[in-house]
Amino acid sequence: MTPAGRDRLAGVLLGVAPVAALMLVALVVVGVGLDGAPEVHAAFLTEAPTQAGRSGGIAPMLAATAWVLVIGIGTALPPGLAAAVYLAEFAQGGTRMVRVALDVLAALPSVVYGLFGMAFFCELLGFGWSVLAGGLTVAIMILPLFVRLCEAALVAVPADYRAAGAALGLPRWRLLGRVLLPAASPSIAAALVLASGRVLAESAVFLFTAGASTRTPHGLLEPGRVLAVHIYQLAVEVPGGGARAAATALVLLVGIVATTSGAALLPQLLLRRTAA
Amino acid sequence: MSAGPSAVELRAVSVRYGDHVAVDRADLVAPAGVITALVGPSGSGKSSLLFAVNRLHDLDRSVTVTGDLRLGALDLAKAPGDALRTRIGLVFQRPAPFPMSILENVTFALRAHGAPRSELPGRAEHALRRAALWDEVQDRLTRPAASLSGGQQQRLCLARALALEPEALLLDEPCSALDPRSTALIEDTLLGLRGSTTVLLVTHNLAQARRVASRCVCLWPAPGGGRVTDAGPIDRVFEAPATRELADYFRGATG
Amino acid sequence: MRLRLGDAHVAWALRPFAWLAVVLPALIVVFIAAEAAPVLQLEGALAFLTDARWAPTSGVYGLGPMIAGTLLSGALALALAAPWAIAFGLHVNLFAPRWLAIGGRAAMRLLAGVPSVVFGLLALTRLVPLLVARHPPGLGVVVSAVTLAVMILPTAALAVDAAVAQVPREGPVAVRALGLGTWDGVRAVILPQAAANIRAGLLLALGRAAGETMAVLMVAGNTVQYPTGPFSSFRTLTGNIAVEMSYATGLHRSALFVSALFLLAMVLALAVFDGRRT
Amino acid sequence: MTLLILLACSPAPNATRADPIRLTLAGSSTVQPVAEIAGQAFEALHPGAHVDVQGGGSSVGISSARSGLADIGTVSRGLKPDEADLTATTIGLDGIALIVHAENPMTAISREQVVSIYTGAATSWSSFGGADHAITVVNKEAGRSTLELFEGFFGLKDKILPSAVVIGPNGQAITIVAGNPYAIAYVSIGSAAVAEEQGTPIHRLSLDGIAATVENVGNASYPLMRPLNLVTKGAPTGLAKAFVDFVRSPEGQAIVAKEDFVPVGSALAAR
Repeated sequence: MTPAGRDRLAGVLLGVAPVAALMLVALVVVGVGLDGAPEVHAAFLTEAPTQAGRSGGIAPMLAATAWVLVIGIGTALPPGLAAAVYLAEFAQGGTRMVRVALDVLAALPSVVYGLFGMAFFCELLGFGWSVLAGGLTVAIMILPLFVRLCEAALVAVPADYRAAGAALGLPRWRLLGRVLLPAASPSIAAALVLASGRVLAESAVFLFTAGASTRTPHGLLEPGRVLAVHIYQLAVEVPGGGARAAATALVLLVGIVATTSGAALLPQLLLRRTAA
Repeated sequence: MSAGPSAVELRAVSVRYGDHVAVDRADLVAPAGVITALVGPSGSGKSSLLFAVNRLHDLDRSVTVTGDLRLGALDLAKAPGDALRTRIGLVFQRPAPFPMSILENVTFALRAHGAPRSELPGRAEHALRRAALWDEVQDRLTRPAASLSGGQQQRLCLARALALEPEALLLDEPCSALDPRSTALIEDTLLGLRGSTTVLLVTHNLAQARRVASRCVCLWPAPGGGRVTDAGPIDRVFEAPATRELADYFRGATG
Repeated sequence: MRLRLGDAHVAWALRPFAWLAVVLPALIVVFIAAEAAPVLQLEGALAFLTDARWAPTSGVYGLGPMIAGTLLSGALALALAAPWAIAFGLHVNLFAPRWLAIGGRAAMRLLAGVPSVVFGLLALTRLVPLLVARHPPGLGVVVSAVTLAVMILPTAALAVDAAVAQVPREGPVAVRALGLGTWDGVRAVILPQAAANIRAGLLLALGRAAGETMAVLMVAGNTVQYPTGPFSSFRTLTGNIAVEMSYATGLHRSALFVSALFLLAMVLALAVFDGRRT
Repeated sequence: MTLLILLACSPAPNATRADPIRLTLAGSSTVQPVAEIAGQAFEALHPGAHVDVQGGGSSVGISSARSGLADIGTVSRGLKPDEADLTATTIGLDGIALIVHAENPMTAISREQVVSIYTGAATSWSSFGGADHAITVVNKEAGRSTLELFEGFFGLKDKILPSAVVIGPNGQAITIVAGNPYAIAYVSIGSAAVAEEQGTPIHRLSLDGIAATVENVGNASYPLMRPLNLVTKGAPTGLAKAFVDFVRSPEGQAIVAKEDFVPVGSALAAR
């Protein structure tokens, strides 16, 4: 088997994976689209739901989802990246214990985060059911995932850069903005995509924290029902809600593509990556 | 930045990776403004000793360095790591340009150490000229450093180090991966530094050592760690080495 | 004069964030322990392993079957998702034509955001009916593992993709320079160099599998029994929490938090074991 | 966290706008649709009032009513002995019906047959005149009021076969039965009625000869039902009382009936 032969074989065998991913998306879109597509029209995106969601639109849900996404990513990103930089570049020892803690916490069921959020943010801090409580709780939930992936990204940056920087008498932090973070930005982008995807996919957390009220949240302390919770309510709790659940899911799919693609580009824009 | 070149003096310096001893109580003197070659077969601890001088081992906690290290009057063990590395430059065996443009590679460290923005273009041009790279890059300074050839990248790294006008410059087999023309250009640069910068050059290329260096220190591998077996003016060391192994080593290389 | 900020100052400023990233989620473990305390004081942790059945409203708290269920479904899901994720990461970076690389990544990003209730429903309404005739009740281990694998695939695939993307090109290029192929470069350079990141991604994906609630809940059947065959209905620790939490009160509710503690202990053991190997 | 600090120093947002009087309900997912629709109707009558309905299940209804996080808790069961500190107002009744797949020939079931199926004594539909195929028994998870009512009525406490499939929400139980010709489950009559109207391939079994319909629950001939309660700490007052009264008013009870639950008035009178 010549090298080129091995490459052709590998190309075909490995190629099954991305093609299968595309087919999987097609399955999901068709599965959801069959029931949902007829329900989606302009008013569906601008009106509030009536009859417990069986009619009317999902405007309040779009707003609630936007709120928790901005609050969630907004509050998780800065401390998450800072923690990852500390662990990868400055920590003296004991990082393995932190890494283990993060892995364990990334595996907690989301319903447990939901109950914690309700007890801590809604009751203890008095935010009540609100998009703020939802956003902060999901921020805590995605923090371990985000820190873990960003740290792994930084650790994988070639050591030559750090040695070259040190040889020029530069402290490590000088290299962050222009050398280390840009070099790690593909993995940081992936971490951001997964974190924002997780926020959009989450229902259990928000059921207990952001609430399920079908009114558009105008302030941080107002409750709101995110798209995933709306899909859950319609699909599982509200008799006859199946078609509207599918329609909402279809709208969410479009929202996911937009959000995650945006999230993927964010690191490049922020870090002004010069030529590798 | 610095008054003038200072001598690098090591007394009984040992380098240990955990329990493995790389260098065993080595003495080395690199007189101010002079080019000293550090030669010896691989595994004699040449690079380990070189990296002890500018304390690059600080990056790796499993390495311990003992003994007395001085740059002129400065005790290298006590000086703050970053500050001393602005006074001792280092060029690696494998070129490692930053993922930035050619110009930024040179000015990044200068800017970070507080050089006023206005001075940067001038000092960058001066450094690039000293590294014999200016003519080849002056019209594409904003192109990424990665677009340069291997030899050009190494000269860029040399320019980057010289830009800080260090008192001493350490080079770890800088030309082992380069073409003869780039090697010749780097050797001319080093010769140009005589009188202004103390140079300590680790090299396998004994002919290069004869061409460039005026003093030579020989390290020889031993079970207890690399030891200095000879040191002195390069001609005396090459013609009448202190040990038979060195004689065979020199004859093998130049015979 | 530019502020002479040394690394020590920056480290001092960043350290609190590292602790924040651990202390905040750790607050949750305290919360779980506090909620689990009442029944633990009454019954003791061992009862949760020795009790035969799970009848929390009548004081019987056997978690054994669920622990087995969690391990089995997690392992099966990872066994399905890991090769798929690694093949994806390698292909989109090294072999795929431009359209497939972009399309594949966009697909994974989309799948990363799909709520588990959507996957659960699609499996329940499309996949289960196909199996019902030959393997009643159609629910159970196989369907859950497949649904779970699809749920954790994006986490693993995007992490592997990023890990492969970050391996410096010199290595593979050097292998090609020896007249060898891309695949040889993968074996010789890329996999070894990307291994740490790939393992981190797979471990996170496994964590996601253990933590997944909604989707598995709908297709596992949730019977409290040791899974015997590929189509036997079973329940995971997470499913146990999700399926009963909304209506549990008193000791029953705190017993559900004990399941969360057991889940944590299992993942901790896995993370520590994996940690030692790196 | 930066956001948290920002928030701490900004005045509470809702103090500035024309302050809506806010009524929060939380609890049972079965009651949630009715509560939402009633809430929107109530807001039409009381401009300036905001009714927010949260979910989370009956136990969240109880705990949030007690903690004050919610003004009214919603539960789909009577109060338990240890919940005597709360006051429950019944707004409707919900019958529990046994359902099977549309193709299942069985249309009626006796109390003994239910017991034999759910204890695992009978394992094949052949013993009920159907095909010789294993019965897939669908049960509800521990803690659900429907399960407690079901176990209590048929005397099945701790006797239901352990291999039964367990699924909580009615919607999912219906989906399982619709996809499995050999399954049997028990769900709220309301949700079964709506599903059948929409063509879902299931049908309800009459119990001991009494059809499982909303009417029969209303006239108390159908035995298996549970109350839908609004729970408050002490007797409801102010806006909460206004809302409870509204739901028990004819307009409120019409909403309850439209969701295929049984209005309170008729059953209690007949009982």
